[in-house]
Amino acid sequence: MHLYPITAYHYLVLAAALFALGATGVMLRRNIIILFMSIELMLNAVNLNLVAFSRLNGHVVGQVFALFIVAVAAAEAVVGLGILLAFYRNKETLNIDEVNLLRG
Amino acid sequence: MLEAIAFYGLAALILGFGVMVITARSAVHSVVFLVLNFLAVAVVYVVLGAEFLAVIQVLVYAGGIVVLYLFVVMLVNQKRTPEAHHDPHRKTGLGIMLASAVLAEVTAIVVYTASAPSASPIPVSSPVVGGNTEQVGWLLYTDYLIAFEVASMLLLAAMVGAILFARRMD
Amino acid sequence: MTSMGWLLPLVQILIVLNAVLIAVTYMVLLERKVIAWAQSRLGPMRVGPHGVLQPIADAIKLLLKEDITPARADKWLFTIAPIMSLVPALIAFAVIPFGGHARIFGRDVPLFIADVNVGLLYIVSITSIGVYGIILAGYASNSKYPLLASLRASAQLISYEVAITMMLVSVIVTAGTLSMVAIVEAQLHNHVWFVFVQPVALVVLFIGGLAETNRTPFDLAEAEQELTGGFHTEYSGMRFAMFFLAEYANMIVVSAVVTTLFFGGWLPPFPNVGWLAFLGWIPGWMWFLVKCFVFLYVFVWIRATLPRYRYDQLMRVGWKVLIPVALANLFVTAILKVWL
Amino acid sequence: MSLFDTDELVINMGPQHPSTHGVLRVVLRLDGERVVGADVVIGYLHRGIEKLSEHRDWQQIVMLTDRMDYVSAATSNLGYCETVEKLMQIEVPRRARYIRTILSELQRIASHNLWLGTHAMDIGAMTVFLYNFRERELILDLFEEFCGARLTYSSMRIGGLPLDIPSGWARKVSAFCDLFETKIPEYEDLLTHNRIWKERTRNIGVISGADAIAIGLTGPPLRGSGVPRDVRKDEPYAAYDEFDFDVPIGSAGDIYDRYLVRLEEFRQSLRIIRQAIAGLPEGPVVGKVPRLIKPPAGETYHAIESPKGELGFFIVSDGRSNVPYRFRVRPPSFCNLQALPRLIKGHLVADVVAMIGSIDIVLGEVDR
Repeated sequence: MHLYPITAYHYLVLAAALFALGATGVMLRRNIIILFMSIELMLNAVNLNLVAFSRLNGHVVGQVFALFIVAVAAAEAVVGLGILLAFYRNKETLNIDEVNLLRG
Repeated sequence: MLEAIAFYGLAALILGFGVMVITARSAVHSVVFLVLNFLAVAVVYVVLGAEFLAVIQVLVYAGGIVVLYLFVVMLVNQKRTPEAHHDPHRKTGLGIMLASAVLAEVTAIVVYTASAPSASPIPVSSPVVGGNTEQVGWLLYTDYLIAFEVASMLLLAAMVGAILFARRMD
Repeated sequence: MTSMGWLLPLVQILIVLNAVLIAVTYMVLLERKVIAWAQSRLGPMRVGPHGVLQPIADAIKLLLKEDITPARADKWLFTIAPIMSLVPALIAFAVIPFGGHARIFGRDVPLFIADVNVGLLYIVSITSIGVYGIILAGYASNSKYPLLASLRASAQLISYEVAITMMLVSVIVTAGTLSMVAIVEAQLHNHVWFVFVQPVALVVLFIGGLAETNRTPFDLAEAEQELTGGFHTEYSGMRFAMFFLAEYANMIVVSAVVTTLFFGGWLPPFPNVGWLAFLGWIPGWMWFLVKCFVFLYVFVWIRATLPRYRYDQLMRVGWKVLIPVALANLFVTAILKVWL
Repeated sequence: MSLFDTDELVINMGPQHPSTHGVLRVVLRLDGERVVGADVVIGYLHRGIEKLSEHRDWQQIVMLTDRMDYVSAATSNLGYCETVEKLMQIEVPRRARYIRTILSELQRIASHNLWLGTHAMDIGAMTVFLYNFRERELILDLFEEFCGARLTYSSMRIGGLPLDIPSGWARKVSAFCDLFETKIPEYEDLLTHNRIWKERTRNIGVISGADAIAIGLTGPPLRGSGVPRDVRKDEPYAAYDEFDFDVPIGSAGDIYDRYLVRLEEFRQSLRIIRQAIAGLPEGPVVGKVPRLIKPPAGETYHAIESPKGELGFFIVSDGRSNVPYRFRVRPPSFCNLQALPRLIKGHLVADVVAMIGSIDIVLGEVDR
């Protein structure tokens, strides 16, 4: 593992770091919207991985997978934000710690 | 050499914007950094020879999904900031530890695999044959046709679901 | 040789950027003059003969004006919003072919910055970024009219993007390529401008273009009479100038895209007709500019003629007229493409 | 926008706003873009003209009436002068009455020009604005030649006119009529059959005839709702009883009908002016007026049809002092403005400016 020349592994490390960032965000922030955005960061890291692998193998299947992830991310964002809005209307807050309806 | 500069520059941008996303105080600022982050990732895709995916990334992610986030951030007119309330049961330190453990683990795997003698790293500059868009399109509509249709159904369901959730109950 | 290989795109970018900025400032003069003529008055006459130096005076004025940031505004967003508006408008020019190849100093120089194989998609995706500038400007101003305007503008941009993109797909299906240069070449090989193949697409695309650039009759996000100016109400000086530049640069982008897709880009009219061959003496980039100019003129002409739509009517036109038409057009195009 | 449960947004339209035609302030409560409530706040241009008039002698008040509806000063002058004449029972010479009619019809065209220009501008058609100002300019030139002023004319006196028309003036007015007749189609080409214009104005701001009467609308807004009320026809003043003209009425009572009514009034005004020019009698322009105007004790109300609607003056004289005891104006702009909150409820923000435009107010007259 050298700094130069750049290999696919460098991209994998970058993706891992991005994923860890996203994970940190999910664990540290309490604003649900920022939480969602952290999840988007993680999905992006996965995409980056897939594209790097696609490059590594010289095949575009990885990119096709990434496209599907984009579609799923869109669905996730839409439903997630819908739930968030419904939640916000009821409790007037976006704090994840107050999402405790199931706790009783 | 040029590629190294591009890579490290972009990596710095991506991680920098990523850090800003999760640390920004205002959610709107977070959204802006998220856009910038996605744009930088799109450039990485171009470097990796995935032009089509890069354009889709900008079009769908940056131009679509994040706009949705921005709308929601602006429309939920927050009366009190979410960070004000602190749950005493929350274990922040554990969170950081977990995240760094994930990072360390993944990095270790990658580095180990890369330095293992069996894995001969293929330089990224090896050319991809043919046009990228045609290949992706071909695969999407042949081998992954069912997955493609399932994805479109998923989007439809998500759309209906979101409208149901967000609609006023009256 | 390698050093020259590096130099060329840089020089091209420099030339295009400067040309676009000058074109934008003179676009403002053109608009003022044409509208003035439509309204039986003279327009700017004082700065230079017939006001030809007016854009320079305007630019100096805007540069020297005090740049005010409202006290309760979000300063960082307030600063970045005009930039996020202008940059996409300018980098969209990267894939627009102003001409084919020209021989300059004995070298074969392409008259476009880049010919990427996703050119058209690139333009669509780049323009979809422009909406951030508008939303953020409205939000950052911390003022009600700009907020209302930016919500209007972003809803408008997002809904018209759908129709535009679908129409672009029709053209892509016809041409069989996403590259801007290849689309022009396809028109050369088919011996026909695509305006004759896809007239519906042209109309929808142009209407969508009017909406995307916030022009009359879809200028309700900037409706001075309703919203006191729109999302840039609180802006002044240079930052206002950036929004202004972005709007006019977007107009030029729309004209250039329409020219490229439907009117053969740099090709002279009917290049295959023998007795019209003398038109080929005029260089291609001249043809391109002339065609662009015609569309810019139409933009201004429409502004001088039409009243403004209302917000819900605009949405209705977008969703209930343009998108179904675009879908039907795409459907028919695809069927014809497969069976013919 | 109704997807999201947003709070009501209160915005202040005015007093400094490009399309409130002066300093009107409308406090709008919005749900998204829809207006759920509106309060009209007036008074930013109040100068106390009515009270002021009780401290000016009778001739000086003419100047104050200029400043009520400042885009239609001649009709205000006419309304005031006729009221005092009625109070004093002064006979105005026929030539003066003819010229007064010509002036007030020219004024009506100028006022409608200004209205059409700004109204179209509010809806986004900017060219109509400049076309209208082009023609209004010609009328201002005519007024300037007659009385030397272009906005606040003070063009009438109690008992007649300050001076006779200059030579050649009547011919110029005829020339203007011929020219203006060719210009009306230009406005119509840009608006009447324009799809966007129709969509913006049809079925917007509908008010039924009965409602219009109940609110007290007068002028084109009333006639647009199909009520054929026109003071010029019903209670003729000046020389209107000697001319042929029609009172255009609408049917739907929406913005579009009010537009059509005013457009037809252009033509009817031209008709009246032409008849008046053709039959302009010779003679003096001032009747027998005492040197010191001191109307006998009593009160009177007299109304004329200003371009905006019924402009009435109620004047009480105590017969002793040389100032009015009580001076009260029934301004059409003010009364028509009452319809605004009722009109805009449930419509969109963009319609608000269209409706303010369609009822044609001048804040100088609303606030006085």
